[in-house]
This record gives sequence, C-alpha cells and structure tokens, in this order.
Amino acid sequence: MLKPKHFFLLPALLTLAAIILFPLIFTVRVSFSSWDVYQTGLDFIGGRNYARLFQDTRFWESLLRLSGMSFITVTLQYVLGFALALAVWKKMPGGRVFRVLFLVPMMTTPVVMSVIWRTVFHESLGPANDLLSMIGIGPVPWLSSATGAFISVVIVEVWQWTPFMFLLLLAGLVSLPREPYLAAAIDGASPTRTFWQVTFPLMAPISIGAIIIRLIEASKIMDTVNVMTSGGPGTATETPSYYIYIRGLRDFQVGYSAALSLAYLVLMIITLTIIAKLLMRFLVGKDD
Amino acid sequence: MKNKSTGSISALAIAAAGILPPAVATAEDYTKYGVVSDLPGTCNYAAIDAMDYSGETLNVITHAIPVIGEPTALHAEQFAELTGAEVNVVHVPFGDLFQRIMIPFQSGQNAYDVLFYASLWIGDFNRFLAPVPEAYTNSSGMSDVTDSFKGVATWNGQMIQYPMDGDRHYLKYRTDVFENPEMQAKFKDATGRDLTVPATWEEYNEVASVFSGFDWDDDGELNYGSAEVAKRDDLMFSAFISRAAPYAKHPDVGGGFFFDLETMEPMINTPGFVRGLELFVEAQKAFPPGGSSFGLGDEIFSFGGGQTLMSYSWDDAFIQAQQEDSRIRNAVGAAPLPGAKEVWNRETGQWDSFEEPNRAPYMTWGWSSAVSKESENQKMAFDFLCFFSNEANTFHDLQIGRFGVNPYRDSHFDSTFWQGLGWDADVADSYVTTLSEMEDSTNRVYDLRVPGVGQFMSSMANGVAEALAGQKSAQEALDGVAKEWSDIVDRIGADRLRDAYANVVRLEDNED
Amino acid sequence: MLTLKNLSTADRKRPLFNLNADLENSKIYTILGRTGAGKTELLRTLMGLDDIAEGHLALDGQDLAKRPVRKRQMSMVYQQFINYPHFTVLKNVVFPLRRQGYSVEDAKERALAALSLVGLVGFEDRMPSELSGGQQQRVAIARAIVKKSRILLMDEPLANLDYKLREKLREEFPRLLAENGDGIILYSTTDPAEAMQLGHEMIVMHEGQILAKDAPEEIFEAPATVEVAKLISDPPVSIVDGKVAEGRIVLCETELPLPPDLVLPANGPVKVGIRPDALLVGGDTTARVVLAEFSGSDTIVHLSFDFGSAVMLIEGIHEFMPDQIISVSLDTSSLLLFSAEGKNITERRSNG
Amino acid sequence: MGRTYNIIKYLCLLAWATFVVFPFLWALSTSFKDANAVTSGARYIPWVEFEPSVQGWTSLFASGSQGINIVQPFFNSASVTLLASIVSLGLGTLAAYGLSRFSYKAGFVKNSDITFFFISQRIMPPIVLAIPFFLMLKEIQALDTIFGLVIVYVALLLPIAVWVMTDFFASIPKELDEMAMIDGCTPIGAFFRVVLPNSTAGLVVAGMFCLIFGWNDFFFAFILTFTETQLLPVAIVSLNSSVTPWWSLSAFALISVTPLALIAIVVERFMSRGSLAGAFR
Repeated sequence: MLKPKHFFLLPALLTLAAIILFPLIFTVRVSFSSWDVYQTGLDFIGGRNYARLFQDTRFWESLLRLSGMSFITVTLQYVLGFALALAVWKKMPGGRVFRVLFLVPMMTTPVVMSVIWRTVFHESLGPANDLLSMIGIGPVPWLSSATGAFISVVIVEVWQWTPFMFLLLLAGLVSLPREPYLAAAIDGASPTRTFWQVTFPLMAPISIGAIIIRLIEASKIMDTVNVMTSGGPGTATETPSYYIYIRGLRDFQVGYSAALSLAYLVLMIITLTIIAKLLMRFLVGKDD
Repeated sequence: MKNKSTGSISALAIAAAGILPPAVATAEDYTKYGVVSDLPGTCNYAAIDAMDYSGETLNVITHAIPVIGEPTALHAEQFAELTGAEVNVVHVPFGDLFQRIMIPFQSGQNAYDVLFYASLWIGDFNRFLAPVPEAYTNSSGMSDVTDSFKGVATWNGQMIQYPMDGDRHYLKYRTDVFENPEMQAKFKDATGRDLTVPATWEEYNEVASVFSGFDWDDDGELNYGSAEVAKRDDLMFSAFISRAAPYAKHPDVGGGFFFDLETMEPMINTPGFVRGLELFVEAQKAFPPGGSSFGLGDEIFSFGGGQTLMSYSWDDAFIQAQQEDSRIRNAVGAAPLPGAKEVWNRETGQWDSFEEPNRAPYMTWGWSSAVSKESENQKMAFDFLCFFSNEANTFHDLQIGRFGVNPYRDSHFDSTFWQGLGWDADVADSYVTTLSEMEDSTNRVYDLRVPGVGQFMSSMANGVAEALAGQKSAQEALDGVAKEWSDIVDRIGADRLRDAYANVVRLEDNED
Repeated sequence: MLTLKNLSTADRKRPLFNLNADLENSKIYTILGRTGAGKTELLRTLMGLDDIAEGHLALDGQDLAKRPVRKRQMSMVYQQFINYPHFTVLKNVVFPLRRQGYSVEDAKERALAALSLVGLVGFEDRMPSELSGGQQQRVAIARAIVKKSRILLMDEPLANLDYKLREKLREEFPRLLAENGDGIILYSTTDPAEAMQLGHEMIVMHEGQILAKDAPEEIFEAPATVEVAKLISDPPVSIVDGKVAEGRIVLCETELPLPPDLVLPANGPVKVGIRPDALLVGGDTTARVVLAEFSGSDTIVHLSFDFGSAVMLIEGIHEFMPDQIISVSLDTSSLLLFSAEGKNITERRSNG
Repeated sequence: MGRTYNIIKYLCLLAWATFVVFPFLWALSTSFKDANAVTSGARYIPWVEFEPSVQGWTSLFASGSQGINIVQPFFNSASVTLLASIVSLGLGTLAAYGLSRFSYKAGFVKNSDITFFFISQRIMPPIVLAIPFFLMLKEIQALDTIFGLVIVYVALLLPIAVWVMTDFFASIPKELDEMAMIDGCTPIGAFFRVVLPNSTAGLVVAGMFCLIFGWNDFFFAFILTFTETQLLPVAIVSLNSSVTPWWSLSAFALISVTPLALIAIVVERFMSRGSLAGAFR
C-alpha cells in the first residue's frame, strides 16, 4: 500500500533503479561474452574472461598502484585540508579571501585543468622546471620518469581535491560546540592538547565521512591520468579505471572489460566497507 | 593565417595545368574562402556551388583542432555556405577517435555520415563503410592520387576510403648544423668519422648523442640530439616500427612483417625487432628533457621550434619548421629513414649483412576519410569529401603546417610549388625527392591493417614503453608482446586475421 | 474524555506497558516520573507520533489509533523550544490556525491575543532565534494554546529553563492553562512540587507503567507503593528496612517512638518510609553526614544511620562537614509503612 | 605563539594560495602567447618576456575553422548541468527526507541498505556504464541530446544529493516536522511548509556538489554525444590535438572554470554565517 512515506523515497529510488539497473545487468551479461572489436553482440563463452582476469598482472598491479596512490593523495589532502581549515577557522584579516581561494580548485574541471597542468610540467617549455632551475634544481623528469609521473599526478590530485577536505572540515569546525573549549581553557590545556583532546575527537565523524567520499572518488581517477601521462611512462601511473578504459574502449575488448569492471566494483565495495569500519573503530572507537 | 599564401599563383597554375584541362573561366569569385582562385576539377567551388542541399544535414567526425580538424571545420563551413546544407563537425582527440566511431558502428547507430580517421583502422571499419562510387574514383583529384595511397584506401579490391592526406615517416635534420664546419670538426673529434646524414639507426643514435646537451645554435637554451614520439598510446608504436623496420624487413623475404602470414605466428620478438627496440632505448639519452614522454605535438614543437637536431615521423615537424614565422626556416633537410646493415632473415634464421644499408620505408598510416554505410546522405557525403580535397583546397591546406595535410598526389611532388611558398630550392628538393622516392621503394612496410589493430598496437606500445622505462629488457618486453599477440590472435581468430592481413602483405610484397 | 485501555507500545528502548486511565475534560493531569519513566513516550503515543502495539485509545468514545496526527485535535509543547525558525513569532502562532482553516485576519487576531497572554506583545515580528530561551518557550506555549485543542500535551515545558524563569512561568501556568477551555491537559514533569501544584490529578509513572493516578494530595499523603513514595517529593522519601515485633517498630538497633494514631501491622518485616522533613537536627539518634547540598533556600543532608541511609531536609542554609557525626530526631507523625512487597500498609485511627 | 606564530601562519597560507592560483596565472599568461612564445621556453610576463597576442581568445568566438565556438557548448553544458542538478536535488531531497524520517522495510532490505544503494552508485567506475548507457539511450533515441545526458547525469548526481541531504536532515530535529503535523499538516505538507524552508544550507551544499560533478563530467558527455550536443569539456579536448594550441586551450580553460569558481564565493558566504552547520556530518 502506498503511504506518505513512499511518496518521499520511491521517486528517487525508481528513477535510479530505472537508469542503473539495465546497465548493471547488461554488464554482467556482457562479461560472459567475447564481445570485442570484431565480434559484436552477446555470445556465451562462460567464465573465460574471468579466468583471464586472474592471470592479468597488469590489472592487479594497477590495483596495487591505486591503493598506494589513493592512500598518499587522500592522506595529504586530509592533513593539508585540516591544517588549512584550522588556519582560517577563526576570524582573521583576509581570512575570507583565503577561504574562497582555497575552495576554487575543486570547482574546476579535472580534464581541463589536467591539460593546463601538463603544460606546467612540460619539461622544457613549462614553468615547473624553469622555476626550479632558478634555485638550481634541475631539470626534473616530471612526466618521463616513473617517479616523476607518479608525483605529478599526486600533485594535481592534491591541488584539485584538498579543497574538498578543506570545505568539509571547515564546515565541521564552524559548527563545533563551544562548551568543550571552555572546559579545556579552564583546565589550562595547551593549544596542541586542546586540538588532540577536543577538536580532533569532535571532528572524527565528519573526518570519516570526508575520507570515505574522497576514497570513493579517488579510486575512479582517470581523466587526470589520461590527459597527463596516459598511464605512462611504462605502466607507472596506470590505474584500474584507466586500464579498464584502455581495454574496453581503446582495444575495444568490451566483454573482457566488463569482467574487469565487475571484479573491480566488487573489490572496491568490499575494500571501502572494511576501511569505513576500521576508520570508525580507530577514530570514534565504536563499531557501527 | 588563412590568407598567407603569397606568390604561389604561378606554382598553382603550373601544378594544376599538368594534369587537368585548361581552366574554364569561373564566373564567381571564390577568393573570400581563402583560396587563391578556384581551380578546375570535378568538385571545384563552381561545381559544388551549383548543388543545393538546403534542409539536409551532414554529420562529420574528425580529429581535434588543428591537425585535420581545422581543415575539416574550414571546408565544412564552406560546403555549408555553398550548398545550403547544415554541416555539424565534432572534433575528437586521437586516442578517443576509434571508440567514438566504433561504438555507433557496432550498435548500428547512424551517428556520422563522414569520418576522418587513421587509415590503419580500415581492418576494423571496412564492414561499416560505403565504397567510393565510380563517379568519384574517376574524379580529377582521385586520378592524381599516387598508387600507394590508392592502395592504402583499398580493401579486397574495392576503394572504401577517400584519400585526403599522404603520410610517411622520414628523417628530418638541421642542415645548418650538418653543414657547419665547426660542428663537423667537433663530430670528427668525438667519433673519428665525418659528419653525414645518418644512414643507419646506429649512426643516428651516435650523431644524436654527440649533439645533445649543449647550445649549438647559440640562442641561450640547451639543444639536444633527437626528438621522437615516445609517449605510450600517442602514436609511439609508429616510431618503433620505423626504427625496427630495416632490421626486421628483409628485402628478399616476403609473406609478412608482423606475422608469418601462413601460421599467423607473431614475429614481433624476433631479433630484428629486438635490435630496433634496443636502439630506441639507447636513443633516449639524446632526448631533450621529458623526451621519453613526448607525443607528436611535443616532437613537432621540439624539432620545429629548433630545440633538437634530428627527428623522424610525419611531415608535421618539417612543415612547422618551414612556416613563414619559423626561426629555423630553410635550415632543415629531409632524408629517407635510416636503414640497417644487418638484417634478420627469418627464413634462414640468420643476420644478413648489407653493404648498402637496407631501407624499409614505413608507409605509416595517415589520415583518411570515408563515408558510413549507414549514412542516409551518401551522395552529399562524397560530394563533401570530393570538395574537401579539390584542387584549390588541397593546395591551400598543404601550405599550412598545423593542418596536417601532406602530399599524396603526383602533382604535390613538385619542388617549384614549395619554392613558391618561400622554401629554398635545396630544401624543397630534398623534401620532394625524399617523399617521391618512398613511392618507388619495393621494400615498404605497411601498418597492421587487420581487425583489432588497436589491441595489437596498444599491446606493442605497452611493451615498448616498458622497455623504454627500463622496467624490462628489450627481449623480455617483446616476448611479452608476442605472447599477448598470440592471445589476441586466438581470441579474434587466426583465419579471420589472415584474410585481412593478406591485404597488407599483398601491398608489401608488391603483388598489386 | 480520553480513554486509555491496556495501552502498550513496542518501542525498542522504552516501551509502555498496559496503561489504563480515563482522563476527563477541563482537568489538568500532571505526569510525574523520573527521566526515562516513559512520560514522553506516553505523550507521543497519545499524539499519534508513536505507534500503539496493543490496547485502545479513544477520545469521547471514538477510536484514535487510526487517526493521523493532524486530525487528533491535540497540541503539544516540547521540552526543547521547538518553533518554526523560518517564521516570525506572529507567523509561528498564526500557522496552526491557518491550517485549521481560520481566515488570515481571524487567525492574526487570535494569535495576537495568545501572544499578549504569554506576555510577548511587541515581539511579533522577531524571529525565534532572536529571543531568549524563556521567550521561545512562551511562543511555543502560545502556539499550543491558541488552537484551543481538545487535548494539550506539555512535555516538561520548563525543564530547559533556568530556575528563576521556571518559577515565574510556573506561576503563570494555571492562568495560561485555563485559557485552553474545556480541553484535557497533560503535563509531564520530573518535579513533584510542580506536579502537585499544577495538577488536578497526578499520574505517577515508572518504567513504562502507571503506578498511581489520583488527586495530588491523596498520593502525597498515602503513596500506594514504595516506588510512588520515592517519587512524590524532592528530596525523596527514604525507605529503610525494619521489622514489627512486640508492638514496636525496630530499625536495626533503633526503636521508633510510635505516634498514637498509628495502627501497627502484624509482626514481621516492614519497609519504613521517612519523609525528608521528618528528620530534625538534635535528638538522641546519631547519624553520620555523607553529603550536604543546598537547594534554593534549603539544605539537603544525606545521612547514614546504623539502619541504613536517609535524607533530611532542613530550611535555611546549614554547614555540615562530610563524616561529621550529628544527632537527629525523627518525627514519626508522617511515617509511612509498607509491606515487604512494597504495598502501603500505613493505617491511622481516625480520631485519637 | 603571538606575532611569530601569526607571521608563519600567513606565510604558509600565502604559499598555499600561490600554489592554488599558479595554474590559473600560468594559463592566463599562456592564453596571450603565440607559437613562438610557447616554444621558446617558459615565459611569464607579457610585453616584457613575450609579445602578447589575442588569437587564443578570439579563436574561441570565431566560427568555423579558426577555432571552435565556445558559446554553444557553454549553453549546452549549462542546461544539462542545471536540469540534471535540479532533478537530482528534487528527487534526492525527497528520498533523503524519507530515509531520515521513516523506516522502510522490504524483505531484508532496510533504510541503511537503501542509503548504501544510493551511495554505491558513486563507486561504479564510469567505464562500466559507457556502452550500456549508449545502447539504452539509443533505444529511446536520446543519444546526442540534452535530454539523454540529463538522464545519465541524474544517475550520477542523485547519490550525491541523497548523501548530503540525508546527513543534513539528520541534523534537523525531528520534533520540528512533528510540530508541523500536530499543527495540522500532512507529512508531505510538513516537509514542504516547514522542513524544506529550513534546509537552505543543505540545499546549497548539495546543489554545489551537483553542479560541480555535473559541470565537470567529461566521460559521459564524450561518449554519449555526436555532433549536436557538445558540452564544454568535450569541446575543450577538441583542441587537444597532436599540435596543441596552448593559447586557445588556456583561454578556453579559463572561461570554462569561471562560472563554478564563482560558486566558491556563494559557498564561503554561507559558511561564514555558520549556516552550513549540519550540512556535513
């Protein structure tokens, strides 16, 4: 029976289901077919794509690389975002200008900014090496060495998404209750202790939310890699979604890429759930 | 920039007069379209102007701006104005062009009428393309296209691509350095031999490394030896083929370059390819900073901007260097790709020595165009392509480096035309000679024009990239590629691939 | 008449068990109970905000269970000051009237009257966030009484106010509540004094059950059980174990002087209830001070006797040191006796 | 503490601000260069270090060959993003309210599972959906249309709206909507008359995220359109040729990021008033 409460939920639920269900089921079906550039359509080849996937070291290596990359970028974003939020939390001259500036990068289109960043990191024509050479550092192989390319991608990701952390954490800070701070002040706690004993615990729930969302988004990183390094040099910056993209749309192995996608999806859901639980336990000390 | 062509009227007239009946006086003035004058031909401005396609729509997919994309947009606009048709153009970066065309093809969606794409995809696309009707194969423009580019456009004996660009890899070098006695002496000191235009890839690497890392043109910036396309997924596979071809393509051995046509066994990890890759890896030390991740655009900027001594690949860098505002205009030369004195003979399983270096010109893929079989406006589509490459437009486009349209008709191999653009005679001569001689070679290498070429090339590029990045040795990397190639062959089917590959081998073995 | 019959809920945290009560028109019922006794749950259930698991709820004989909240003709004042943050004070009070179909002018007139009643004249155009806590609660009260609903529910309306405001509002309440016409008023509180002062009848709740329902003085004089006794005053009645033997009541070693009118129950163990004001300083019983605290103008002393602990309430401020030994006496005239099971067995001769 | 601490703090903030602004400044400088200025190494200051040229900017508004016209893609992007954001925000707000106020049960599925279903859509790598979406839109003849893109974007944005709004509603006391029902509203009426007017902060944040993720999507806009409905990010990569015109690209990039950068100002304003409290938890 339709009750008022269904009026709220059902439109969104049905809309999303209508849009998403077909693609999902279709993808499952495709993953059991050999659909590729020549063979269009849905034949049935059993689990061959999945068997191949387990042998595919390039896929598993890209997963490892992604975990490293997301760990580094999200940690940096969180630490920097928190530091910046703390710095402009209290009223100060010029504070609002800083706040606005710090938000801007997340508003920009990754594909567009990556193109700009690629020119920044251009090793002979870009400003990155030019400026470094002024202080005697020189020429850094930004995009042509494995480490350099990895670092460049990390820099761009940090540039783009630290604002996200900054925004969420600042919004959290602004809405913190005052009482615990009064108590801490009366106890004569040092700023450092106040941070660790009052601010940080109070910010734990919002921190977890922000980190999880960032991890979800970071795991999909593709545009940046595509534009800046094309996954190279070698496979040094190839992430799973970019690898799936290569397999699916560059090589046009649609069947195989469907199998890769589903494996990836399942792995991500499991991993993120575990990470969420662990964060809860460590930061909040409760298991829910 | 459109109106830059100066003083070339006579050249154009000569070029045009060579093949066509004398120009009929045209009533209309078409110079507002940026051409010097309308030239006689099947699809010239006057002919297209007479057509009326108002109310109809033509959808065109093409490469990003400016290479090919800009002339597409330009001629689309002209075509729309002349015929009243609505012409929509979408520009797509190279890496994504294949899928943008393939997805609608596979799903039977009539998305584009006209496609501009890389000619090597013919193996995948042929099923979806409309053959070029006789009216157009007999057109004035088409009869002037060189045989090899007609061959490239043909599949199972039928022309299904509409040639509008010519492509090949060749060597470009700085004549001001090679002819500079000071530099010659410096080279002799370093190596003990005279400085000559490299005839083998070993020599190329040697010259490049000697002239790398110092400011040999006194502009205050460091110069380097070689600019090459080395970024994975960005046409790098073609650079590798150019480098490996002379070691792996034996003039006396037919039956396939990438595969043994009979068995469809990959030959990508045979010693010839391995040697080519080893030299590629070694060459990196003469690259400019970031050279290992150079795409074509970087290569063009690097050589065309005067940063590097040598480069090889498509025409673009050369044309860029010869632009009117270029700092190194007329200080560049063209030459055939270096060759090899040792060539792997897969029949005997031995290296054969050659006194005169073995050359294996790589007739690399280039831009081509076609009309979709699904298109409901095929006549208009072909008219557009015919107009795109009409005599006046072609000569206009050839002059603009960033357009990426390069000689592909006999009339284009005319030194006086290029001199008319302000090129020195010897520069123009070296360019025209290099290009036309490639047409005459009997040891040419073609792309792997088979279904799934994308998979093969991306697998190969990945292996090469791993070797370049030092993750694997050349042999290991190519063994990995060979293994993947076998898997791909199994997946797509050896017979299906052989049928397609036979088309390529026929061209290579000069059987047409 | 609001009728609760065997009313139970299935709330996971604080279910209500088997409630029975008849509530009459024009009466104020105060619900007394500690935090967590189920007072709020009861009000929410009456309101229709929580579902009934079993039993019946009827208003004037009509079943309420299926009736949606908005049609129950009830209004409610929450412990938190709940107003509509996006409306001005006036619009806050107009809002329910408009929903009931009053015309704009009519609603405005009534709302202004209600606001003047709660003493908020001149604040009509303020936003709730610009008011003090007490003023915010006055708005909420105005909004509740302006509807003249059949049933007015007030859930600890003064709990979040400071002492002075609480006193002041409490004094105004009888007048304000009278405005609600012949409706039934339920007023929940943890404060026994408030409950007794305001209620025509008092309902005592504990752990989801109704322990007693009667006139306040009845309950105060003769609490039905030990649990009720513990709730009817602040500080509470102290309960100690004793026994009845040989015509005497003995608490451990101490023998209680018996008031003449008390009817002694049969021999055996009893529980003895000592009201806080029944303990007096000075006397022959010694006790150790555990803790002394001040409440308003009174001093509350927690004492430890050999027979157990009890709380003493003395007027005025007195200093006591913890562990100090003092002598006290017990006024037994207000003594309460309970059976071992906790039933009130106090009996007094009517004249003597 | 005190002075030195403040000086260090300002220096750090300035350093980060420089890092944030740098790519924009570089793009601004590059947008006034020509081929020679670009290929002669890094140059920063026009007139001093290179002769400025406006071709990068003019090419964006020229029609035909000289560049791509930015105007049509700009309006396409704006319509798709706005429409999809409005739909997502509407549906998502309703659903979030439902999830935060009522309990739903269907078999073993409970509220938390439904919320997870919404959020989990964000985990899906876009590539999974590319070809199925293509076929689906083909079926309903919505390829290369604004309508088709809006459908797809709703699937992308709805989870964000649900996520932000669920958290937001959890911070609005339940008593507020109960009060409204007591005062005579239906549950739906209570939502529209009382809860929604007090949700501006949440709506601003959710709307901001919808706009960001909608405006900035590249992948679907790229796969699901042909020639008619180009969006900005797709139009900009049409400049990403082997010979990239850095100048046009930079000018284009600056134009395309400006509208959303303005949102930063709006968001900051809300945050300073403290009214974003509860929009995140």
